[in-house]
Amino acid sequence: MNPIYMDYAATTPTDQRVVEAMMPYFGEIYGNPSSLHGFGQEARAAMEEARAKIAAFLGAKPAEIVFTSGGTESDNFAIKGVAWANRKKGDHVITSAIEHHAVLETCRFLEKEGFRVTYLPVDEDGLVDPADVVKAITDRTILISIMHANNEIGTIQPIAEIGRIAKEKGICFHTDAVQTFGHLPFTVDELNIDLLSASAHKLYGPKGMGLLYIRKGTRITPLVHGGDQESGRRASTQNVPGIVGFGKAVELAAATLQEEVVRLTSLRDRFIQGIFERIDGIRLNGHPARRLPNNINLSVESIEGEGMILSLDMMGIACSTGSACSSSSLEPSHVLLAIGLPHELSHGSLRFSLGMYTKEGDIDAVLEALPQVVGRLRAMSPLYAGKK
Amino acid sequence: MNPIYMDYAATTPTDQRVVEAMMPYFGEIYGNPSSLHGFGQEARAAMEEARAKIAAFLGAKPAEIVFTSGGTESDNFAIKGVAWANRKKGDHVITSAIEHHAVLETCRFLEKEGFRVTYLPVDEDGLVDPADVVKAITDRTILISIMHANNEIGTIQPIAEIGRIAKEKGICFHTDAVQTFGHLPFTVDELNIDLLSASAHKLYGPKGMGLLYIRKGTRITPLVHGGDQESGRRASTQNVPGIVGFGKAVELAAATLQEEVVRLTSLRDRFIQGIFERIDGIRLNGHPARRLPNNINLSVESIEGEGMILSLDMMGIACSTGSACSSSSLEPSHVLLAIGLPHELSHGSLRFSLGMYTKEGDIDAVLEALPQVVGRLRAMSPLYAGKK
Amino acid sequence: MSQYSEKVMDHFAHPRNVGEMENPDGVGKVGNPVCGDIMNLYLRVKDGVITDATFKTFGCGAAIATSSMVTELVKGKTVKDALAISNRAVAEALGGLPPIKMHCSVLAEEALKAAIDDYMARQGKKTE
Amino acid sequence: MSQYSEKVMDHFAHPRNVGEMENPDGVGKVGNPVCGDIMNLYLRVKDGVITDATFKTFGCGAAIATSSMVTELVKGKTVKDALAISNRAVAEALGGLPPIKMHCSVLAEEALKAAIDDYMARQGKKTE
Ligand SMILES: Cc1ncc(COP(=O)(O)O)c(C=O)c1O
Ligand SMILES: Cc1ncc(COP(=O)(O)O)c(C=O)c1O
Repeated sequence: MNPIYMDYAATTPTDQRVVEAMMPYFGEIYGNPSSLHGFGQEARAAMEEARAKIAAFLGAKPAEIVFTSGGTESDNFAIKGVAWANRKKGDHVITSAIEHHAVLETCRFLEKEGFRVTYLPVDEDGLVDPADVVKAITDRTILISIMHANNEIGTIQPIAEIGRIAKEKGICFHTDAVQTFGHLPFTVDELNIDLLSASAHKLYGPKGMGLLYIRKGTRITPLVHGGDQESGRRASTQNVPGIVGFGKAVELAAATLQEEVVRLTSLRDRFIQGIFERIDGIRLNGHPARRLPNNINLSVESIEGEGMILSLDMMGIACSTGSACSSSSLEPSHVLLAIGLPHELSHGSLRFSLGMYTKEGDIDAVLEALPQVVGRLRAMSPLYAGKK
Repeated sequence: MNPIYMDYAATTPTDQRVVEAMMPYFGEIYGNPSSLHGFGQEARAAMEEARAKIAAFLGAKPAEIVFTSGGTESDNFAIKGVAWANRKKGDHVITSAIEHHAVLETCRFLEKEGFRVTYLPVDEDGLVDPADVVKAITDRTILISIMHANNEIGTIQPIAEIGRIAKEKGICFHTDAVQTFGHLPFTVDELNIDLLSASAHKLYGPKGMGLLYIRKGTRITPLVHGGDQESGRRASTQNVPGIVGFGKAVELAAATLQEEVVRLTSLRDRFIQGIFERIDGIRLNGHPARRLPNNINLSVESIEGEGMILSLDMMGIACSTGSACSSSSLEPSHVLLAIGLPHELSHGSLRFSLGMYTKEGDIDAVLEALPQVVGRLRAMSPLYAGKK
Repeated sequence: MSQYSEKVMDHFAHPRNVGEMENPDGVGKVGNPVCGDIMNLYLRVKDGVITDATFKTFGCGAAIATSSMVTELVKGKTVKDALAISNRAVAEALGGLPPIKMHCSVLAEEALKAAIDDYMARQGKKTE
Repeated sequence: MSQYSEKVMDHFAHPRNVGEMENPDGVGKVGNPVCGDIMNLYLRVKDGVITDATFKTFGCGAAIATSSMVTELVKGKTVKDALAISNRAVAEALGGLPPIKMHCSVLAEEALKAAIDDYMARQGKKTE
C-alpha cells in the first residue's frame, strides 16, 4: 500500500509548482530586496508582486500585508504588538480557551507582564458565544483574538459577528486564520478583521513563511526590531524565495478553493459516516456542520491516541492526536478538555485531516485499517475488557 | 561585461549544493517534525542532523542551538530574552554604538520598557575598548552585547577579551556573529560567548533562516511563544528545508574556511591598494588590519554614495552604501558617525564586500570602473569644484 | 523511523503475554485513566519462581512495550530476583526510551512491585 | 530594474546642463553637506526669458536628476512662468519619484526660486 498522508492540518507538502516558482530566487535573483542595485531591485519586484497577489486574495491593500516567519510569529506579533502599542489605553485582552498554543502562550506571557486576559469558554461543539464576547468587554479591553477555525476539532467560529462587535466597540480584532487561509473563501472586510495570521505551509507553500494582515491605521509595536524592512514593522532580510512561494501557493489555492471545499466536505462526510458504521464507542469532536471541510476528529473509548497513531503509521497511514506542536507533551489536549470531554476520552483522540492529494480510495483504506487497529488495542486494554 | 556582485555582506546567493540538499524536504519528506508518524520523524531526523553539524562547527552541543528566522530575530531573542528572564536581577544592558540595527533598535525598545542601556563608543577604527566595558559594568548589568565584526566597516572586535570580562563578572555575553559565522574560524568557548546570533543567507544558505546559540544554563525567555518546538525556546513549525540548507551551508563553509580567509584577504588588499593608487581624496573606513577578509569600506570626498552605487550598477557592478537594511533611510550611517567621520564624508561612503565567486578579474574591473564614476560625479559636484 | 527504538516498536507491534490471567497468584493494577496510563499485571508463581506473566494496558506505545517487556523479563525469575528489576532495566532491555516516556518504565516497575506485593499478601494469608 | 523611473535614470546617467556658468544673471545655492544634498543653479536671462540654465549638485541620484530636469524645464520660459514651476511639476516631468526622494524635487524648486530671487535682486540693483 502507498503511504496515506492524513495530517494536512499539521503541514502540507510544498506544491511542485510552488517550489518551481521559488527556484530562481535562490541562486539567480538572489539580491537583498533592500539593496539599491539591480540584484536587489529585481528581488524586491518579485516580492512586491507576491504581496499584491496575496493582498488581493484577502481583499486588502499590499501595504497591509507584513511577511513573517510563520503563523506562530504572526500570532505573537499581533497580540504582543497591539498590547504594547495600546498599553496606555488598556490592559485587557479577550481570547478563547481553545486557541492555538501560539495565542495562548502569548497571552500567558502578557499576563506575566501585568495584562489581564479573559479566556472565553466554548460550548460542547467548540463554539464561542458572541454574547460572551460582549459580556467580557470592559473599558480596558484593547484586543479580542478569536481563531477562525480550530486546528484540532475544526470548528469554525462566528468571526464576522465577533468582528462586528469589536468594531462597534472600537476594539482591535485579531483572528488566527492559519487553518482557513487559502481553504475557505473570505475577505478581511466581510469578517471585520483588523489583524489576521496565516502560515504558508498549511496551504502547500513553504515552511517558515507566514503573514500578518494589519488593517491600515492599526497601532502595533514590532515583535522583531531592527532594519526598516516591511515598512518598519518587521525587521530582517526578507525571505524572498519563501515570499514568492507563498504568493504562488495563494494563487493556486484561489484557483481551486471553491471546488476543493466541496470535494473535501464530501470526502470528510464519507469518512465520518463510514467510521461510525464500523466502530462503536466513538465520538466526533467539533461542530457537526460548522467545521473545516478537511477535519475529522474522533475520540475512541478505552484506548489511547498514540498507540493508534503508531499502529496506523506502521500501516502507512499518517494522522495525529491533535496539534503537532504538542505531540511531545503528555498533557491531554486543552481543546478537548474545553469542550467538556472527560480526560480518558481526550487521551483517545485522533485527528485525520484531508488535503489536495486525498482520494476516495484513501478514505476507504483508512476505514478498513482503523477498525483493525482499534480492535487490537482494545483487546489489550483493561478499560475495554471491563466493559464487556 | 558580466555583472559583478560585490555585496556579499548584504546577502549571498544560495549555493547550488545547498539548494539541492533542501529540495527533498519540500515535496517528499515534508512532514512536520513534531508529528509522531514516519513523515514527521524523517523530517525530524534531517533537522537534528543539521543541528548536530552546526553545533560541532561552533564547538557547542546540539541542544544549545535554537533555529530562528534570521539574524535579526536571533538578536531580538537574545537581548529581549535575557532582559525578560533576568528582570529581577537587574535592568542594565551594555552594547556598542556601532551594532546592527537589529541590536540597537531592540535596545531602544528595552529602554522604553524601563531598562538602561549603555552604548559604548568606538575609536576611529571602530574598535570597542575592553576597558570601557569594565567601566560600564554595574551590579545591575545583566547583559553585554557586542558584535563580532561590523557589517559596514568590517572591524573585528576583541570578543574573546570582552567575553572573558563578562564571564569573570558572571554577566551574560551575547555577540552578533552574523558577519563572521562561517567566515572566520572560532568556537564559542574560545570567545567566551554565552549567546551568538547567525544568519544562513550570509554564508550561501537560504534567506529567512538563522540560529541563536544559547549556552547551557543561560536563562532566557522566548521571543516567539507557542508550541514546544526547539525545546520550548522557539515555537512554530520548523522550516525543515531551511534548516537542512543551513546545515549544508555550514558544512561547505567549514570545508573551505581557512583558504577562503587567505584568498579573500589578498583580494581585499589588492582592491584597497589599487583604489588608493587611482583615486585621490578617499579614506578607508574600519580597522586596517583587524577587519573582515571580504570588506572594503571607502569614503569618497565631495560626492554622495547613492550616485556611485547607481552609476556602478549601470556598469553591472553591485555594491552598497552600508547596511542594506538602511538603504531606504536618509540618515547617514550611525557606524560612520560613531568612528568620527564628518557628515559629508559619511554621505559618500561605499561598501564593497567580496565572496566565494569574486575573482581577481572582478577586482580589476572595479578598479577600472570606479575612478570613471568618481570623476563623472565629481565633475557635477559643487564641493569638488570648490576644491580646485 | 520513529521516536522509539526498534525493540520498542517490536514489543508494541507484537506485544508478548497480552491478556487477563485466570486465577493469578498475584495482580498489580497501577495508573489511572486521567493520566492516560493504566497497567494491569498478572503473575503465576510456583515454588517462588514466576512461571507466567500477562498484562492488560491502556496507554501509549511505550506503556504497551514496557508492559510486554516486563512480563518477558520476570518469567523464570524468582520472586526475589523479580523484585530487583528496576524501571531502568526495563527501559534498557527495550534499547532505551525517549526521556519523556521514562515514566512508562516506572509504571511497569510499579505494576510489577504491586503484583508481587499482592502475591506476598496472598501467601501470608495462606500460611496464616 | 531600479527604484527610479526610466526618466530619472536617463537624467541621472546623462544629466543635461551640467557645470558652473560664467557671469550668470542669477544663482541659487541650497542645501548643505550635512544633509547630504547641495544644489547650485545658474540662470542666464534675456528680456525676462531664461535662455540658459546649468547646475552643479552634490547628492543622490534623484538630486542629480531633478537638477537636470529643472534646468531643462526653465529654459525658454519667462521668469514669471519659471516661478510657477512646483516641485511636483519637476517630479512629474521625471515620471515620478519614490516618496522618500520627493525632498529632492523640493530642493530643485528651492534652488530655482533662489536663483530667480537672486536675478530679481540683481535686476533691482541695476534699475536703482
Ligand atoms: C551584523 C548583522 N546583524 C544582523 C543582521 C540581520 O540579519 P538578517 O537580515 O538575516 O535578519 C545582519 C544582516 O542583515 C548583519 O550584518
Ligand atoms: C491554528 C494555528 N495557529 C497557529 C499555528 C502555527 O503556525 P506555524 O507552525 O506556521 O508557526 C498553527 C499550526 O501549527 C495552527 O494550526
